[in-house]
Amino acid sequence: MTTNLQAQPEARVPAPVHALEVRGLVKSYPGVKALDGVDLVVRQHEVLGLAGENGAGKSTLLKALVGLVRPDGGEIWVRGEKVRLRSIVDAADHGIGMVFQEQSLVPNLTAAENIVLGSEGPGVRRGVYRWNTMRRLAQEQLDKIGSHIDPLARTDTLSFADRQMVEIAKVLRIEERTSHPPVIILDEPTSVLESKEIETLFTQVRRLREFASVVFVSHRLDEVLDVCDRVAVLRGGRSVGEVPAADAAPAELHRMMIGSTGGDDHYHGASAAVRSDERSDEPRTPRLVVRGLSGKTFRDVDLDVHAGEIVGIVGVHGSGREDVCRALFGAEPTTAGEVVLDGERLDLSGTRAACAAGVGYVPAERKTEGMVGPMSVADNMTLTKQHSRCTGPLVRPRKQATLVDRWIERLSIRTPHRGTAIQRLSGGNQQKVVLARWLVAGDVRLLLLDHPTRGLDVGARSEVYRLMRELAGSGVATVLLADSLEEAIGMSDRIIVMSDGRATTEVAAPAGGKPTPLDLVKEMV
Amino acid sequence: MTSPTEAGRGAGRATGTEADGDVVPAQRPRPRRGVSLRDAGPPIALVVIFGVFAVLSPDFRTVSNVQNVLDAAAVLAVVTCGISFVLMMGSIDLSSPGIMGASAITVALLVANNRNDNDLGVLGVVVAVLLAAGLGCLSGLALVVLKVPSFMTTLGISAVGLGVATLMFAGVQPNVSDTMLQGWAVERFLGLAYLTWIALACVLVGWLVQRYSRLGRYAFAIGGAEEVLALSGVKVAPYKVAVFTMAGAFYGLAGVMVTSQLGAGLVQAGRGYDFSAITAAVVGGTLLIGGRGGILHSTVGVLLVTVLTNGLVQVGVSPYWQGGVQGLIVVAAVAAAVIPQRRRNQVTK
Amino acid sequence: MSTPVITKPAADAVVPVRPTLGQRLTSFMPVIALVVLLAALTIADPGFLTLNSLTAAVRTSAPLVVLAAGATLVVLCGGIDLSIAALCSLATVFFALWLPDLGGLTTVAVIAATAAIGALQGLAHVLLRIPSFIVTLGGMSIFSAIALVISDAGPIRVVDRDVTNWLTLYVGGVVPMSFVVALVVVAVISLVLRLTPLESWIRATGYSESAARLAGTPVDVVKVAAFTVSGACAGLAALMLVSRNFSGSPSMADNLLLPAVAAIVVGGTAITGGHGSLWRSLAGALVVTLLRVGLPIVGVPSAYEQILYGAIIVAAVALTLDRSKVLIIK
Amino acid sequence: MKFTSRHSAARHSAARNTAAVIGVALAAATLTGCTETAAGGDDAAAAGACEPADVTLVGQVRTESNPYEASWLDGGDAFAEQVGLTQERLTYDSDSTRQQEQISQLLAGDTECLVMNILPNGDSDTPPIVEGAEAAGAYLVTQWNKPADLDVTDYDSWLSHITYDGVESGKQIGDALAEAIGGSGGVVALQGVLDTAAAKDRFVGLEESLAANPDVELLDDQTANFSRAEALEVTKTLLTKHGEDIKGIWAANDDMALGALEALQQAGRDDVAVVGIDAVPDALTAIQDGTMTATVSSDGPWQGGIGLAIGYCVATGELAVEDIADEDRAWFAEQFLIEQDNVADFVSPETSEADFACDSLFSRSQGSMS
Repeated sequence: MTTNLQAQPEARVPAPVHALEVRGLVKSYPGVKALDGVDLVVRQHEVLGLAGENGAGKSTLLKALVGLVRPDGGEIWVRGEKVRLRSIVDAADHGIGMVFQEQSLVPNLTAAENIVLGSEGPGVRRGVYRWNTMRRLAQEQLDKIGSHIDPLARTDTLSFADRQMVEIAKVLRIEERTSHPPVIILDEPTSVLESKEIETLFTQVRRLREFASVVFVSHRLDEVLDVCDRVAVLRGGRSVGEVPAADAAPAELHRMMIGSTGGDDHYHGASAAVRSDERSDEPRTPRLVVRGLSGKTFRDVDLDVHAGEIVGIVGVHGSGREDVCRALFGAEPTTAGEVVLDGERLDLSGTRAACAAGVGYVPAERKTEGMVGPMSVADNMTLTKQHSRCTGPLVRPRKQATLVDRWIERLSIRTPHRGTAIQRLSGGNQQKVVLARWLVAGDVRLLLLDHPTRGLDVGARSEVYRLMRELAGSGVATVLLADSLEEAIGMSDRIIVMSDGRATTEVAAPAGGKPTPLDLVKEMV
Repeated sequence: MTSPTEAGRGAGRATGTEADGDVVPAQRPRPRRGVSLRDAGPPIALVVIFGVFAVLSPDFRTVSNVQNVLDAAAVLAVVTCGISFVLMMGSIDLSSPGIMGASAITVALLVANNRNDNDLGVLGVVVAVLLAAGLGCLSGLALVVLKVPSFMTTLGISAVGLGVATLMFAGVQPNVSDTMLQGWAVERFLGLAYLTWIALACVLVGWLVQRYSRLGRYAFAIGGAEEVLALSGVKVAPYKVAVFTMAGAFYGLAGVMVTSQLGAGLVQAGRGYDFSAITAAVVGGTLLIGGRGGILHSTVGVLLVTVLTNGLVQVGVSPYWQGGVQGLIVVAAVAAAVIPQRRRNQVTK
Repeated sequence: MSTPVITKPAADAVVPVRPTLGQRLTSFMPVIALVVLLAALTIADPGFLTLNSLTAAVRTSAPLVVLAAGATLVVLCGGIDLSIAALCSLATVFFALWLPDLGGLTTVAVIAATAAIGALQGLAHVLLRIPSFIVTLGGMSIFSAIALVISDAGPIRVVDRDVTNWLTLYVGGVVPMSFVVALVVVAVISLVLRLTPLESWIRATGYSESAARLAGTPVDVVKVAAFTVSGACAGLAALMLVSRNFSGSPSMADNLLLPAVAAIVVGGTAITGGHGSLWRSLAGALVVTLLRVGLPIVGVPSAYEQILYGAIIVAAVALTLDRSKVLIIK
Repeated sequence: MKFTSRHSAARHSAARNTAAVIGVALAAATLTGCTETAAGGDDAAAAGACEPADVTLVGQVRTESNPYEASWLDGGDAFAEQVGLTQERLTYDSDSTRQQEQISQLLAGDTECLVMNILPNGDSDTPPIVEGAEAAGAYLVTQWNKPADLDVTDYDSWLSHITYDGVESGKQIGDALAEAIGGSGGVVALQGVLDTAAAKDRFVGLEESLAANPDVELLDDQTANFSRAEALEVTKTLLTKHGEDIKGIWAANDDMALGALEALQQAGRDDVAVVGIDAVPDALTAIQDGTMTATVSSDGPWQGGIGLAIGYCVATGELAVEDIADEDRAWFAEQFLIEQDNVADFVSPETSEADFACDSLFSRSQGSMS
């Protein structure tokens, strides 16, 4: 329990009063030491970036800062005062608030109610709502960040970016509880935003700096460097260093995070199939041919994907690219159009037909759509291709065990055992299991990847990238909806730009001839 | 339109977007306040069904029958007021038969009656409602403390309530001789029995609670996203207990109303009200998953169910078929509400 | 009889975490609850724990076990079937009406009919996307109405007892045949689930329907199948009731609905779906039966019996529910 | 059990266990063969040599929350006290299944000196009860409900079936109603649970009465299942439907009559005559007050005692089954029409110890059921 850091004299009061200081924070879970003596300083009016791989202890640290986790040891100081945070309300009283990674708004309440939720103040008098006061309170918060949302709109009718604004407005309510500038923690605020929305968010973060301190957590190192003043890096539950953002490069941060010079080189390969294709001049029939596909949110989409090719689809929020992807898997109804896979018409009536035809789909919402959390790794992996573990109609446990163990080894999935519930694995390993689901039978011909690296850390990302390349190399046609433009550019052989439900442009992106993000953005808007 | 494949072959650049004429607007949610179109379904159905019966049966369209329908809806409306809040939270409540039985016997024994010398009048009603609220509170406590699903806690409390009622019943029917309580069922104001006005008052109170009280709004929010409330520093448990307590109080009042109608305290005062209240709430548009609907929705549902029951008798449908027709209409009503918003890959539990 | 063992595979190979004592206990809780209840009844009335008495209790429990077993499948898929009892009543009427014409085939015909009706409900649920609670609530009233009409609202005597007589026999002179049949039903369904992909499909559907669908699981087929089996079980339970009461009646099984649901939940199956098993429901059904018939027989007065029943089922669920599998309790 | 054993192993072994259970069950079935009964329980019934102290007395009715049935159980208690025993009070909440379950559980215990006084929920519930008692050798008296073709004399343990002549009572109150409305006008009937002999017979009685009073017209008949609350709702609807045409309400029991009275009061009608059956205290009060016209006595406390008394006398050997005359195996008990002029005599029903003496058990018989 005791760490060398904790042994420091307690009475020492820091000379410059920091907005927040963490000393030697320790937290253990059964079998895991999540925090192993973390030190962190947040200065007044600065934006501090917090970087670290999954499992580095970021989320435990953040939870400790807002009172959701009780540390086993160490101290938290707020403005030179040692505090003990027992609950989220406690933290708010000390001026610490957090915007959670998964949005924490009640969808069926109004924006105003969400903003004041839990600290209604004069908005509720003796349990009775005073709607006018409440709207005024909410409006004040929204004004602070310059948002023009109707406070009485139901939250589930707002766009994602607007909800993010509501979320920030809500966190800023903690100002009412304390006379000091608050500390605002933003946990992965950009992971599901499109680039335009991210810009708006960054503008708001810079505004926040004028009256608050901000802790900004993101997996996208370029973002962290872009918006932050300083970046602190965690590794294995310890603080491993800090750098001023101005001097740092993503590669350097990355090195600190994984403890060695990892490469960003995974972007720069190209699938073997395409290279060989470019050498031969003969026109090939594409593996996937989509003609005039229309649905609720997209129209007249044409798309060709060759065997062994990775085609990225980019577009802003609302471009309809996710729905195209789901439609190809039979999970979204279509109104017109034809899809041909290897010369045979693809049945789009349901997911079963798509699976049977050798189409695989990795959904963006891994936790709710990608995996069945309480079920084992083995059962998740064999969920789709049941015949791979059966003889006739009967399940053969031994057959399943052999198969699953082979794939666990092949994809180097880090799991204690194939029988472990998948929800106990780290995000990257979960994603690998989800991918493996389509591979176990060896019959997948088209893979649709919807944000396959969302929420994964750098290391896990590289592994997923490597896997994608390998699959493409073996002839699988891949459609990729990437997490970022860089990812799309780096991974794809060709990029389709979608805008307002149509495929508007196609950009070739062969190895050595990659377009720049700016090229794409021009086409997207 | 140029095939994207060809377009992309030549250069890394686009051949341009020519689709500027009729761009499909992306489906983006628009900020919205107030009533949605979906909420209009049940009231329309009510009007239609009322119209159909009015055409079919001359007895149905008389003023006295409309009064009769409203009077008949009174007890169910009060029960439904209570259950609506529970359903809004996404929980379920099967405790009304027991709680109503207990409160019916209690009130019959506390006001002027043939069993003892009590004559507490309104105070007796208050005590009965408080007892009912206490039983409701117990099911809420069992939910949040023992973490037992409300389905079971309320089922258990229902049995407990029936037991308590049977204990107090002690073999001799308590008959009410209290003039006030008897008057509620008999005396009329503006053509409607006092009980009906009480039910209307309950609906109003329920609506105010739902719209203007923290309890009501939080009940709504718990159905929407319980975990978010916790993250916002709201302790959910007390509100859950409070909602069950309030529901219990409504059932208690309903038990008193049944006692007033029957002139006697019956252990079976609440028999059947559990499922009919859920039916009414659901038909009115309150979803069982929580976070939707409300008191007004449920009240429309109550009227729908009552009109249906009454109308079927009036047009001469065999009493055996009546339950079946009601069942069909419930399924149809929900289907009509659900089908327009069907999605692929939709989760239906 | 094997007890339900929910194996929790060790957590982390890096740091192996063994199931705690509490977790081990949770998986045995239904059986523990059963034993405790039996002990309590025996203390209240030492005459209760006799072979005869236990034989009668398991015989009584048979229809409830079968009903609960069928409905457990629906619950595991994340739905609920409120129509089982009404369907069972309807089936007793079918049986009584058809017996004179169909003779020995009646059994098959009734079970086929209830299975078809169950499938119909499943289809309505899946195709119209109506919540199962509503579909089966509607079904409950519709089946009752049909039963009332075709039986003219009264019971129908079953004079020819040859067809149902086998259910009243005793295996080895001790174990009632109806209970053996109930055990076989539970065992066969459990076995089929375990040996085929069905178990994965059902659990995936129950835990996370959208994930299951996107993994290509035949969610709709699985659900319809669950409702079909639930319907067939209602038919079989009807057969057991007829063999006991020598008549069919439009309300014969109506009062078994809440006990059946209670049996499922008392067994520790999560009402939200995914987690649970038929063996648990078997234990739950025995607990509920002991409460229903045991309490009055050992001399608990009627009023206290109801209070105890209410308190005990809540307590039993509090014991058996594995809260680590269910995140939010509604 | 190996808890650390991983998933597939556990799956495997569980499957094996399951298979084992089926195997054992089937093997047991084939090897030992199937027998008709569980062990024990086929002692001769008619012997009747129990020590009085060994006799177990059981009274079973639908629910204690109904005054008539509660008074039945109280009557049973009174008899039990008279012979120095206690009665086990059972109720089954009007649930046929539960009644069967309780009885089969009861019969699984010590049945040698068991005496049961049972109110079957409906006609169809009687055969299984009778056969269970016969197989177990328990002394059984049933009341009210019995299928007509089930003959008590075919059984040894089923000592007697007691009921009131429903046709007679239905006719008596029908006539009283006709008289009260002046011999002509419209009436409606509230029927009981349709699956009971009582409800059917009483309605037959009403039809006989209607035949004798041709000017009385039956406007409508609906079932309210012997329930006060249901009667209230049904009557309300009937009042709207038929309005002023209704001059009288015939109810198959007093509870429904009382519900109808409430409905009339709420509708502001005091010109409608109401009749019922059972003579529950509230109905007697109503007759005294003049709001209700007539009822027919059924004596709950006596019924609760007499069933136990018959069984007790046989069990202790004071009376042999063979000695009970065939006409006393299934018989109608004495009943009276109660109207305002004679209501005072029935306000507090009394049972005397003499009613239950072994030599005068059948003194209230009005003849055999035929």
